[in-house]
Amino acid sequence: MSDMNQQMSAKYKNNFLKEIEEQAEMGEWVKMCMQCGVCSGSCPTNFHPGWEHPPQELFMMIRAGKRDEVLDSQSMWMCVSCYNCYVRCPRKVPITHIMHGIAEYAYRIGRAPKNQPTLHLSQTFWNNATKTGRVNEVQLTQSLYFKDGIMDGIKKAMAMQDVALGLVKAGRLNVMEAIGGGHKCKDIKGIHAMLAKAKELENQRKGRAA
Amino acid sequence: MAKKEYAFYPGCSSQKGASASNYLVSVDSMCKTLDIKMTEIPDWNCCGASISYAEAGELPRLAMNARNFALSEQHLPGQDIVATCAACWLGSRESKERLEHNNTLMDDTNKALKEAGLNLKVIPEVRHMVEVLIEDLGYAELASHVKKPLEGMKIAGYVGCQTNRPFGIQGESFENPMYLDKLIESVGAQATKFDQKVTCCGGALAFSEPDKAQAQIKDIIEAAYDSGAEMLVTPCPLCQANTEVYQGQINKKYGTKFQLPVLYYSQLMVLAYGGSAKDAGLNGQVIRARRLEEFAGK
Amino acid sequence: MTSVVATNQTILVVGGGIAGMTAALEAAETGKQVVLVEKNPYLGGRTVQLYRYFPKMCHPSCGLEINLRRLKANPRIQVLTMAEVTGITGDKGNYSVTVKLAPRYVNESCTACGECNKAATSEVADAFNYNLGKVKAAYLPANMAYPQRYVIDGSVVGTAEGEAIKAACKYGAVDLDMKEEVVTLNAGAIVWATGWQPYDAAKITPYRYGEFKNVITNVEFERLADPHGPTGGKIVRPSDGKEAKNVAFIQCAGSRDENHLRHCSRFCCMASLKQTRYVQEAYGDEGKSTVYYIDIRAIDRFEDFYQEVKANPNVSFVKSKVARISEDTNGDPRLWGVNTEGYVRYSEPHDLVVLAVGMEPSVKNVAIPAEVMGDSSGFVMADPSNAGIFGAGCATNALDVNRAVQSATAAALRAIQVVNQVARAEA
Amino acid sequence: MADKHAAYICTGCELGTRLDAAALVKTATKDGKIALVREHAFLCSADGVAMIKNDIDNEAVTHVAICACSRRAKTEAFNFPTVAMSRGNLREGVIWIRPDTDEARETTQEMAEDYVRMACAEVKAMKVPEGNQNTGTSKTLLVVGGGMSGMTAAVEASKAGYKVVLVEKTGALGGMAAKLWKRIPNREPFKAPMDNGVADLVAQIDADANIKVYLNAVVAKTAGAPGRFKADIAVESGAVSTEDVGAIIQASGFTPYDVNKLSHLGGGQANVVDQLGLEALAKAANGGPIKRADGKEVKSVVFVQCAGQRDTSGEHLSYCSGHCCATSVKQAMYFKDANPDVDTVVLYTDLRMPGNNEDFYRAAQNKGVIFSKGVVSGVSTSGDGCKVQFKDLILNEDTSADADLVVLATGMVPTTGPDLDALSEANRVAEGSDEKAAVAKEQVIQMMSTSVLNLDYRQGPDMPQFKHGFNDSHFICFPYETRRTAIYAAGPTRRPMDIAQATEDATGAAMKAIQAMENAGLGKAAHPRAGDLSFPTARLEGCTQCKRCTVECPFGAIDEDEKRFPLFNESRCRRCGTCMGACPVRVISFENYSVNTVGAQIKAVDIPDEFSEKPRVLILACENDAYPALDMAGMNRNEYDPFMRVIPVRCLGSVNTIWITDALNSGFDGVMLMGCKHGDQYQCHFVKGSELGRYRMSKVYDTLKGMNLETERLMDLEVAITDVDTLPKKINEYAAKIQEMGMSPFKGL
Repeated sequence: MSDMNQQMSAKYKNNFLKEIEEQAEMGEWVKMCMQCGVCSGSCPTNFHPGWEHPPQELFMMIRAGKRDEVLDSQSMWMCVSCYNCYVRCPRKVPITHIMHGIAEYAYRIGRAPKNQPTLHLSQTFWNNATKTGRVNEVQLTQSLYFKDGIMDGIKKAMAMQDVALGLVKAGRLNVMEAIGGGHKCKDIKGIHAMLAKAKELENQRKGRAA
Repeated sequence: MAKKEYAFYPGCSSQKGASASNYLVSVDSMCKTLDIKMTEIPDWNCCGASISYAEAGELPRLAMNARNFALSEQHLPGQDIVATCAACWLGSRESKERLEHNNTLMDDTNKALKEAGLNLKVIPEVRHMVEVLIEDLGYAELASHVKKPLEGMKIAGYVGCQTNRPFGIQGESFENPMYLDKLIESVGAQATKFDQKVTCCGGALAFSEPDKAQAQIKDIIEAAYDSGAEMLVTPCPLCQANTEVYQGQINKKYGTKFQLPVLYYSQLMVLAYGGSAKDAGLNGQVIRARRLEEFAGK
Repeated sequence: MTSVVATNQTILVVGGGIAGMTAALEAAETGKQVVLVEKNPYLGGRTVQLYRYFPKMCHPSCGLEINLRRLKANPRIQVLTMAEVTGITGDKGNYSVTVKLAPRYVNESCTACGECNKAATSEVADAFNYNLGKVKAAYLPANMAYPQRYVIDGSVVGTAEGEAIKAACKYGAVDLDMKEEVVTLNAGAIVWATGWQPYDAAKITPYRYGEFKNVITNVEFERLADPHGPTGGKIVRPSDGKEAKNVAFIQCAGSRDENHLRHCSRFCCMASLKQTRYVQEAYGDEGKSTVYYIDIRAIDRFEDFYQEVKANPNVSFVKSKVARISEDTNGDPRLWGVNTEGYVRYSEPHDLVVLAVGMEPSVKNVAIPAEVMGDSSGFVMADPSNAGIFGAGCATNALDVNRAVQSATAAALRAIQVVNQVARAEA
Repeated sequence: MADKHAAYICTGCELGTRLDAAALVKTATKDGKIALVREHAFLCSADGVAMIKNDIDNEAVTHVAICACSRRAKTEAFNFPTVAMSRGNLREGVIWIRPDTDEARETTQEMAEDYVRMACAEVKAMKVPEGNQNTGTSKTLLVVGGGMSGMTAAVEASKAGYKVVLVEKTGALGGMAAKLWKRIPNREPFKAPMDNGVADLVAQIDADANIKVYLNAVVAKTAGAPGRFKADIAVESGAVSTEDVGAIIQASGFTPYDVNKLSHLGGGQANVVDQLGLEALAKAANGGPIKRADGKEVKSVVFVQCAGQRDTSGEHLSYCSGHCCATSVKQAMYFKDANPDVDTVVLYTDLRMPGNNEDFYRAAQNKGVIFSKGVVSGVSTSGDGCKVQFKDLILNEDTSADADLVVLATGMVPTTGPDLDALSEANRVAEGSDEKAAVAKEQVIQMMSTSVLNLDYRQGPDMPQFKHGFNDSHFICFPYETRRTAIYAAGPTRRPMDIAQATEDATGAAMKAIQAMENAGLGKAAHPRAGDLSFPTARLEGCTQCKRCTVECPFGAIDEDEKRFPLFNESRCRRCGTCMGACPVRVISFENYSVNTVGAQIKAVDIPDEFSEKPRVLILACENDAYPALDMAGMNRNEYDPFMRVIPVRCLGSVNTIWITDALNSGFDGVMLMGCKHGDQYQCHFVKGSELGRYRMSKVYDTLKGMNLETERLMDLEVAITDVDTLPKKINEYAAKIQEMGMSPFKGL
């Protein structure tokens, strides 16, 4: 476990709700849930085939102080950002964002599950997008397939080759991008400086040591 | 002078050679017909999409979107930003809303923007291409340009999530939005009664949780067939890609025989407006839209 | 021309539902002059569209009969039906009120013999039955309708059918030349008792009301259960007439929801509990009800009723706000959601779904033509700045019938306080 | 002035074509022995009404029989308050329930002729009620209880111009509300607790010359009747003053359920309080941090909802007290408002926050109050505080929470005085001389000591209780109905409620009380026969002092005088006629409703001989529900048997057995009684009328046996007003049964 985890745990003592309220994006809404369950029933992935803890249950667990169970959970990583829960919530709780927020926080303090595929996707995507300011789809795909090593990557790539081939044939996957071609912003430097500053400010605001 | 002018935010997937490049091709042709002038925001950057939440955190994502706003206001002052991609539109709109309602975030964002030599005061309106079509032009206007109605074609309008929730198109319900059906009908085709029109395609989780996503995609394609549709049409690049490219995988896994072309609304419009297969970007289909190709050839 | 006798000691009661009738009767039985204005062609409001009351399972028409007898026996109340207040000027103790009267096309000579109904050939929507059925263009809205006088729908005016209807009346009661008129009357105090409207279920889009025929509202279900309703009291589903033996009740359909009605409508839990009895009554042990709820709000001694229903093995309770409804190919609405007690996913088909829609104050849509304080839900709030205008019944809060009557009784006193003051000042 | 009778036969609405009007005129003249009989083609028209008015004004007609439509129809037209009037129901009761066929013509005509005879006979037996002269005219309202409800009732009545006597048991006004630090908000914004409002109301009362306040006082005795009550008010010092009052509001409030009975929830433990206990702590804190009795500042608190309420075991309260969810929300805010870091947890099973209280709930969540759906199994002492064991129903696990303080949301127990049934039973036992009697005597003394009103009524010292000891009305449509005329309950003595509801309730009760005083002074009846000027009188010379009338009166209107004769208190009377139905020697009657007005109608029916194959069945139908149902059956053209003869009665309770035996003796083949539901879910508007009527009828079966008649010749049917379609079917089934049984052997005797 990371230092950050211990640091935060110590900071908030037993008040996990407060920790989420201050640390997770839109976490201050968790207390507003009235346990109607419309979010849990609205989640498409909750029926294919289901989460360990749907949103409303996660909220109750947060209020019950179940820090480990929540932070270690795979559940919030199942969010597909479809916003069904968000628009149906009778308390207008921004559930989609809270799911993202809890996941992000768990990751930030080193509690995200090992090899969480959606986390890996998120990392890969953001790093890919911010490297040049724009997404390089081929490199993105590559890094996704090869996240578990070369052999696994080849296996996956083989399995997906019809998908990729189809796109290539249709002119929608530019292999040149794999070797550094593709689109990029002009002011890459400015973007990087901007992001560094943003990150710094966010850490400051949330009382997280950089 | 063009009738309408907008600041265009094409987004990463619409770039040349990218997964939605055919979308951009058709949008270009469509706008030409409709006399809509779209000027690309100079040096625009990625919106971050929903999926970047874990790595990016809140403020960096806001900063990315704010940069686009600042550039747009700087170079194309007073123009609405128009996005063709659902994720770009949503990411930008969400950022706009949050920045406008939270001064702390706005201040911090401007501090970050300063590092890129920019400053944000006014955030332009952020709109989806479909909004422009419906609200600024209207169905009647759209229909008036039809030269070759897509008569007899049965099409399922697949709205998906992010053009629909949480903002949606004004006047439409989250559960049964009709705008896509109306667009289909305004070009002379028939919109089928399709009960999975707002089911999620799995979004980015098509990569990370393929089994879950493909189970959902299967439901969508199945329902489209059940509705009698011969093709699916969508306003979202990710919906388009997910529902199109995984059909083969799903066939293998579930023993289905899916081969349903998936198109963008703009492609239909270009064809109905008399454009060629190339104008419509039909060469960009992974599952070829044979009927449309024939139609375009006539 | 309609003539109304009223002075600054008259109490005007707006709305002839149970709250308005109560306020009018209580004031009149205390010796006050009352003008009672009702929008519908008949008195009784929403309550008379109910089949039974909770928790007694008795019939609203029973109390209506008593109230109508009180009314018939009391010369101090003047009733204006098909009437709406369009303007209020003046102040406490001396209001001038304009009332718009829509033409009924039938005058007081009507004997309710029904010959006009026989002569009518066209049909119009049956508003009394929430448009679930049709009535002939000359109709008596309901058995208990008071005034006991037919109504002729404006659509036949100027047609051959209209003439035939007119000719059928031997008593000269049909007057197709009747025009909308506006009367102005004086009043010392005003009781605003315009009641409520069922929340528009179509706005709760995940439930697909209006698209799926077998998704109906609680107020419509009352009409289905009523032997004088559109199905003759048979609980069958609208899509195919199949017996609805497996009925789902969705609570808080619109209520307690920031996207719809912010308040809790109070009556809907009890109404659904009551309606499970209808299912039981119709189909015995074959009739199954499932109540999907957030909290069961069976307040005070209504708890007894809840416990009784809970003990019925044919009724089950699921703590869940239903997420959405889809439709199976056989027309069964399928409910999707999660039972939050222990996290159990469900995807359950039912024969019929009843949405327990909440109360929206009518004042929200039909504004009071005077400055009156409203709360965030649009209910009339008691406030000194309202001067001589007093809310009563469901115009003031989400209330059950019993509490609405209490509220109306209190409102009658508040109005009497004003006119008594006027009387003392003038004495 | 001499009686002059007139009958009017209407031939409109097809009466003229379906019936032989000339024959009806003849019937009225010959059989009805009516001097003035007129026929009119449209009797309810302005012309028809003018004709009748002219007869009244210029022909000195005093009694009018209208033979047209139902008494429920065209009431505006047939409105002649100065004369006695009967209505022969030829339309809804005859032509609309019979087919228009040649075969039916004869029996339909016979039916109509009988109704003409009945209307004539009835009106001749009627008098125009003159109104009771024995009325009191006090317009002073007595309010018992100086809490929020009582104070509100007093202030509202005073605002309407009435004098009030306000009696409070303790040394100060304010009641339970005064013990509250703050109250649940009753108006926007529903975001925070608000001032309890007591001081304001007390100041208003102090400044109001119309309101006379007795503190440290109780009502020692209440005698008299509406409009002329005499209330003895005993003050702690021993002084007793008698106040003349016209009506009474009982606002005696509640006590919290004894928390010591909830030992399983920690009741009795040092750090466990009930909601009122918490209010005391909050008052002491005066907006600062709330401290326990031992002085420790509370850093964590758990609220246990439904403590000893909604109990299915039978041990505690089975009902919900309605306010306690909102009260706990409010109290949790006390903590959060003083210090947001205090852990506040509310454990509930159903959070009941109706109306815009939902907003109050949201506000509490927003302030950080945590709500958990859970069932508490126990509260124990743990370290310096408490441990609350509960099952979390959402997370589906047994768990616990530690708290410095536990608040139990206990219920309201109404202060309503002794249960009259239990008291009367104790009184009965006490009359003996055994050991049990001695115990019962003690019981009686104890029970009487709890009386709130000490009514000097034969039927007991307080209002009859409804459910769970509350004084509520059983009627949905008529929440203020009580069984003691001009005495109304307000506030939590009626039903569990919060302050907002109590003030509304008290205002309504004041309305009813004022109305009752006004009408008592005019000799007019109270609900449901509001305005009725008739009242029961008794020919005491025929009275056998059987006491049935005094015992059976549902409203406690009849006492007994020194000579054990019934003493009628007319202004307590609701005019249901139960006394009349009860009287075995038939000495009780109303001017317009008597043994004779109905008896004469029964006698007026033409009974064909036993070979005619035309039986006759008498239907006595409750005018409130059964008669309207029959009427609507007619409106819907639901046919029924032509041998029925229907007479509406005020209530089944008013049915005297003589009517049944007379009918059967005179050759009726059957009698149907149609009354409202009785029992726990009674529908009778006179509460006990239909039950008493039915009980009485059960005795008639013995009489039938004595007459050698089949008991089936008397049929008792429970009818609801909605039985519009089913009632005709039941009538026809009964008619078939009578046919099967054969004609009565008593015909022509």
